[in-house]
Amino acid sequence: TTDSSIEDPPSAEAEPAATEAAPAESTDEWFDQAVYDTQDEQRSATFEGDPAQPHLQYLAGDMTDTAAFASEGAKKVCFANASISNPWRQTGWITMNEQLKALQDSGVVSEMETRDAQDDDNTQISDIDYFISEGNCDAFIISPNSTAALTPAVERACETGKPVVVFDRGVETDCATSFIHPIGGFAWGIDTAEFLSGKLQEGDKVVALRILPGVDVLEQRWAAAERLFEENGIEAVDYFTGADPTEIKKIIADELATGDVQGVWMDAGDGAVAAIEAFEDAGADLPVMTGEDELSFLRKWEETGLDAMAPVYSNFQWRTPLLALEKIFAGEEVPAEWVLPQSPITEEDRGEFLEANEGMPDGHYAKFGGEDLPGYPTVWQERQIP
Amino acid sequence: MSPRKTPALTSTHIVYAVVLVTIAVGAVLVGSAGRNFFSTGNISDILTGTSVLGFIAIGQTLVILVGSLDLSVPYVISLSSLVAATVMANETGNILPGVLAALALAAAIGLANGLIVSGLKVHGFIATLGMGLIISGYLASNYKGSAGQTPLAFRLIGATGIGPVPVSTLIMLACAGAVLLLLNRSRLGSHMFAVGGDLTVARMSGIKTRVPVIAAHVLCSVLAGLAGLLLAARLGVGSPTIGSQGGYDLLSIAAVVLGGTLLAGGKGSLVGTLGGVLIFAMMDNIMSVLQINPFLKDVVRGVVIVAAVAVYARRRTLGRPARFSDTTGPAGPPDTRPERIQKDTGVTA
Amino acid sequence: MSAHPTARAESGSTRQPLSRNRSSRGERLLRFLRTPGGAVFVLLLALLAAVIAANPSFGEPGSLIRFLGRTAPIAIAAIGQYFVIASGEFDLSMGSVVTAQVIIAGNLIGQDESRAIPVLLLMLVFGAFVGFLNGCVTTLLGVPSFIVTLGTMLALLGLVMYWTGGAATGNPADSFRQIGRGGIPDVPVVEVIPYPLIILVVVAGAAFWLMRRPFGRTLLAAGDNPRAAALAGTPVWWVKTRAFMLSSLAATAAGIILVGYAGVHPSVGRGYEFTAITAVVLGGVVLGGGRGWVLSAAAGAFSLELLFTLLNFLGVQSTWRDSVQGLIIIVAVAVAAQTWQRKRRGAPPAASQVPPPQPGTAG
Amino acid sequence: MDNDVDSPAGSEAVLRAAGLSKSFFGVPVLSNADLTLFPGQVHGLVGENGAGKSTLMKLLAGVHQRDSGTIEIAGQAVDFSHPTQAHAAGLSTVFQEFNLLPERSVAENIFLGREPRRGILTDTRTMQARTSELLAELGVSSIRPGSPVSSLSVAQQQIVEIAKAISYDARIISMDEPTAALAGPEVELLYEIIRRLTSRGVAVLYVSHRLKEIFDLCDIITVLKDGQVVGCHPASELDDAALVRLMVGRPISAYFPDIEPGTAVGEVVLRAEKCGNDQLDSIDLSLRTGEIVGVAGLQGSGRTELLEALFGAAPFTRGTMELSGVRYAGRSPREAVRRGIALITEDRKSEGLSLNQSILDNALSVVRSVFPSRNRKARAGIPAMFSSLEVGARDLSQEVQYLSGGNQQKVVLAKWLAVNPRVVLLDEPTRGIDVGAKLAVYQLMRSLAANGAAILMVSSEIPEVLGMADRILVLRDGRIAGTAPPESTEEEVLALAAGVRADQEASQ
Ligand SMILES: Nc1ncnc2c1ncn2[C@@H]1O[C@H](COP(=O)(O)OP(=O)(O)OP(=O)(O)O)[C@@H](O)[C@H]1O
Ligand SMILES: Nc1ncnc2c1ncn2[C@@H]1O[C@H](COP(=O)(O)OP(=O)(O)OP(=O)(O)O)[C@@H](O)[C@H]1O
Ligand SMILES: [Mg+2]
Ligand SMILES: [Mg+2]
Repeated sequence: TTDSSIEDPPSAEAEPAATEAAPAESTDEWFDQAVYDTQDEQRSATFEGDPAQPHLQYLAGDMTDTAAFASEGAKKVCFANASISNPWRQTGWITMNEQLKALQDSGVVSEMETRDAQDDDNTQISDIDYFISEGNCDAFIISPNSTAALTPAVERACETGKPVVVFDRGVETDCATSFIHPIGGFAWGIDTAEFLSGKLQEGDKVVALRILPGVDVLEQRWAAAERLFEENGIEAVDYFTGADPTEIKKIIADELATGDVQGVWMDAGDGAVAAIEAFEDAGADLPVMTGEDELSFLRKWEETGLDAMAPVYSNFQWRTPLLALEKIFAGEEVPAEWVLPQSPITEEDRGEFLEANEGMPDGHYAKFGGEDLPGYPTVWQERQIP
Repeated sequence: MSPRKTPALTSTHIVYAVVLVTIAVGAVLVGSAGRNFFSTGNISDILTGTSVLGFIAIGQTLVILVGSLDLSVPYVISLSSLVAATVMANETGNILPGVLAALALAAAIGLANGLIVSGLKVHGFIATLGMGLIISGYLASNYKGSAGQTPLAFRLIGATGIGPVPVSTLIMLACAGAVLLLLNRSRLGSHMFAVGGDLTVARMSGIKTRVPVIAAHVLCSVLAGLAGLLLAARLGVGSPTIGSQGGYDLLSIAAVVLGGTLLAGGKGSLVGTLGGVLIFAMMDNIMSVLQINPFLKDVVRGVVIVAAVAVYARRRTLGRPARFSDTTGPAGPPDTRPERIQKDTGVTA
Repeated sequence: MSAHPTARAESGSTRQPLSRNRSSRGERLLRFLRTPGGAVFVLLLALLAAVIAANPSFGEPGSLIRFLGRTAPIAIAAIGQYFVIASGEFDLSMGSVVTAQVIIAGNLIGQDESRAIPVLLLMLVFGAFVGFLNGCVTTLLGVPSFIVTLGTMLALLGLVMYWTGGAATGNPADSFRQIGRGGIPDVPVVEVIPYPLIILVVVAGAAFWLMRRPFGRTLLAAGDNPRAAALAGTPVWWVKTRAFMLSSLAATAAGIILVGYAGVHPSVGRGYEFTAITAVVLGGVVLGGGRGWVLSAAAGAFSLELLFTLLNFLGVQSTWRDSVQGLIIIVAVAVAAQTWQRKRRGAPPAASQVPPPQPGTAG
Repeated sequence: MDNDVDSPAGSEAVLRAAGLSKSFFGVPVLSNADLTLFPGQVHGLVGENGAGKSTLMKLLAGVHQRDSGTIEIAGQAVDFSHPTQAHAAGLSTVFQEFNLLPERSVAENIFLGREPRRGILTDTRTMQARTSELLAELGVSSIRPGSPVSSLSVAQQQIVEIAKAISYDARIISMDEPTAALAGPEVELLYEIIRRLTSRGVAVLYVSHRLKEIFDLCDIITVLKDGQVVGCHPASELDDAALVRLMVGRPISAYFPDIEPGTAVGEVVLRAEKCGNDQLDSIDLSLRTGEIVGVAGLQGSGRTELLEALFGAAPFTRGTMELSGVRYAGRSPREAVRRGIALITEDRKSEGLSLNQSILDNALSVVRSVFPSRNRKARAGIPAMFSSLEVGARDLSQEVQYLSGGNQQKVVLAKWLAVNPRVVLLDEPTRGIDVGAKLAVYQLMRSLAANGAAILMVSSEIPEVLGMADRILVLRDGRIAGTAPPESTEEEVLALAAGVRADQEASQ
């Protein structure tokens, strides 16, 4: 037997990706002016929907007609998850499960079967194939482990004719009923780099702490930021840290041993505290800094009175896929590309978020958006992972 | 001749006994989750799981037999997938060049590993750890994310099956067959056992001791290259992290040891290795069906690896057949005595 | 002992009887520096010189002492790993033990300073227990330690992640973190003496002492030939198990320092086992057991860290650092291996073992 | 050199080595040695431990490269850098250490490196057939070509080694202590094989510490001493005493030293009653202070097992033991050592020594692991002990792997002397060591006995047992077949061991 879907010629969308992804020496490889411009605009765009429910907000655009999916009864959802291997995903996963409970109570979803690929593309492809052949799924939710590699598998899921919702990272096909994601990496890069450039002088030095190379979401953040630093005459050196605070601390210590550092930029908030502590330990002036909405950072920020901002890769997006399926099975149209708001936490609203998240562990994300869900706050406080 | 030839229970037998137990347990557990362990989709899921790890474990068996290790496989896999996908660039006509380029590069890496291990006398652990780091740096510097594209005809390999059996598994089994023949019926194979068993003896017997070591490393890398090709077929693109994502280095070593091969080299069985791979694949399948918490999956893996190896690791302390037993009277003088007694090094309490 | 009987071989043997107890001190030092275990100190000095050349401010006492402080955890881990490697085994669970301890500290101590001491004790007990488990399964069940500790590595990390849901509640109380972060202030010349450095010196001293004790010598003998050691009355299982316990305790010490130095995060400690093994091997300790000097392992750790620092200072593109590290490890170990070889083969490296040209029967 | 051997009538020397020298680490091990081998002759090579016999053989075989000198084979100068080149030139060697892979079959071992092939695959059938032929030619039928070497007895393994050497169709075969692991009947078999070889015109170079064999077999004898040839004579011109004088450079008055004055056989130290395990049965024995008890038996009769059982290394599962009247369980070597028992193992390299450790560390290994509190005191006594044992080594920090066999054995003895044992179990204590070292071991046993230790000694050399023991236990198939007094003849002991006079137990 041959999987029918694979016989189709690769979809047209895949073509540009192939050429675009060819190995290139330029550091600008991840930079895409058009996407950059779009995201730049989206930062200040107005979102449809209730700002009190940011996880349901979206930008006006193409909508998918879902009348064909409208049907009665509780549905079985199959979720192919990339992993829960970092605090951001863990927080989201907890939120998603609480959302699931809510929808089970309201009779929308009967059950959600989840396969966790433990960060492996190959496993996730198998997971999706397993769902297709054995899962009796009424709908698919896919959080792809990587963009290009999961494209064929997502296409196979689409071919079952069941609704497919993709979130977080995208894939190179628009066959999904809805693709849910916050504005994106370029917006993150612009927010952060503009903040730092505004606070720093020309010629100042920024240390960029990046987790690992080759992940598109992260690379786009840096691609935008690097470009802006260059434009503003800020000297930026970047390092890969593997999100290991020990590594971060050593890097900063070595940097401080070589000269002054005025700013710290991070492509994700893991280990932000270690970076700040490295300055404290060296007795150096605290830098201007961008981290993420992880509570550890917000707390340290408040404590030290640092000049900082916390960009956000909206964690509440983990609620949206299930809610999207609720709409889909109700026959309501959903955005084909569901762009969620992504607004950084600034000095002004930091206190507010710290207050709202009191008692949460350090690895929790301030904009997790689950305050109205049943298990709040215990489930997140105790970090109960199903 | 021998009056009571005890049918020797080899470690391979035990591995397959464990396989059977796993199947039984799997059938029950999967059944209790309302699924069928023996359905086409499930079998295909398991077998797909065996193919990538299978390729690597076959190669790893060779390397371990000659007394080395290969920790660079994940990076060879990634590199091979990238080279194949970029050379193919979605052109059917480029499939062959892509495959050859990937395998040639893998072979070259294996050659380098082999030369470092056998020529410079660097322990395989360190040599391949270092080589893995070198390649990983190259990958990180030159490939930002996935690259290239494999053409449809090539992707069919990753998606086609005969009944529940994926083509990739068949290719893996064919490779296993070839390697089995190599090990048991060729000079090179005997020499691999010899070099892993006792380097001095091998040298004294006129074996060019570097050749089997280098050959094992080259074959291991080429098999890792094949795994990379298979992944490129399944993914449709090359990926710089696909090898390390799977954690194939340690997992393949575990599968080899689980299959009864001596980590120190010189003794082992490829058939056993395949059993080890199958056990891992079934375990993953069962745990996924049961939706076990991913963190606990690792706990189960860890415990199973140790427990399974413990089962027959204890067996090796068996001595020769008893002349006298505690219950029965004197027996006739035995005329066979397998194995020089290898007592526990630990002293029993 | 005094009454032990001796053979009285008749009269003037022409063989020179062994009278000398030891060679002279200088002779021994020279011989030592030519072994891999000695050469690592030469490598260490060379790297230090290179780093200072690349960045003279690194050579200031204040910077140097901070460097020593921050390298302490990996050096301690290397010392722990040394015991296991010298006994002929591997400990791959080290990284997971570090992570587990870091998270235990974060979750159990929290902001409550009064819990620091009890939790510290608990961590030590837990570390010893993990080592005990590794050791017992390895020695009593006969499972290769590579596999045992691989299993522990997976299982331990999985359990801790499961328990904490992946992230600790938060950093432990500051007073506890001082162990890894603080130091004795206002010291002349060097400004501070970091506590981690003090811990390292104590650990290294203890390890050095231990290796000269009967335990240490027995450990090496058991690593070399466990069967002979067992027949000499050595409780091999217990000797090796203690090595595993020392390793896990060293990982615990490293964890305690790291939770202070870096704070709680599930990636603290990741890859520590490989770094530690690399450091030990760089220190000239032979994988497979029975050879090597414990302080060389620590020197190996410092060399490795200096190398990373050098790469930072030289501005090597960060993606290439892995490659350089890999290359250096291979080269260093190759050079060491050649030295052992030459030593074993005797005298000058003239007679290399050439593969046989045209053996008659092999075709 | 007094190389006064004439070539046998009409034959040319097949191997002629002149002025061979070799040093390790600047220490000369062999200097200016000459050796000439003639077809059809057995050439004995004797000398004390460390005299350089093995080194000389390895130079000829191309394992080590000589520092100077020339080697000619059949008139042609040769320069081997590898044993295979020697094989090709018709010289094969049975080395002192086993050169077999335990996990591989007999046939695979014999044809290792030159497996017959059909196409690209190994021709297993031919290989096995040729192995069978080879073994049949040697008159051995008990070894199957397909069985793994690890399943063979030590003696059988030695035969496989010899078969392998012969399989090269060599014109010259050198054998380094081939009988070290062999007992009576197997030695006979080897004699047979060697005679068959020489009758075909093969030249044999033969190393052994058993002088009887040298005189039984050899035509010419070369004596090495401290790396130099001190004599090369036709065997007919020499006798035991003359040979020993040449080797040792001093006369040996009595081969087996007399019992030391003041030695008194006292009360029972170790008693075993109705003991047994899966290899032994109905073991009743008692050892008294000051007594030397010999254990004789055929290969595989369970002598090693007996010592290991008494020592707790392979414990008894039945019966009771007492040590000085107190119950002794014998569950582990550690318990045995604690209670004052020592075991000098049969195989010093794999069971007696940590080869990478120094002499000092090996010598102190028992003290350190069992009596750590006595470490300091024991350490202080070591230099004196080593000089009285006459260990030839650079210094105490030298690794034992670089010592010759006899010196290694002395290190093994030293590590037990350091704890002053009450019961000393010795398994083949003189295997593969030279006369001088043997004498040292014998004297050591005597003085141990004089100091009140009880000694149980296993040996395959019956004269040695007869010469040393106060009484002799003879083992057969895991049971004590009887006790022989020291006045017994070799034949009487052998008969008991082989069960000739006893009714044959039928084997099913
Ligand atoms: N590879 C080596 N490296 C260093 N020294 C060696 C080596 N091989 C042998 N020697 C030394 O050379 C000397 C001669 O050793 P050799 O093995 O030739 O003696 P032998 O006459 O065979 O003794 P034995 O009867 O004990 O076997 C010994 O002192 C030994 O320590
Ligand atoms: N019946 C047998 N057949 C084959 N091998 C045997 C037999 N009995 C013993 N062996 C082997 O011979 C060696 C010595 O065996 P064991 O300890 O029983 O005999 P032993 O009387 O001590 O002989 P020795 O000490 O002379 O080798 C061991 O390797 C053992 O496996
Ligand atoms: Mg010798
Ligand atoms: Mg014996």
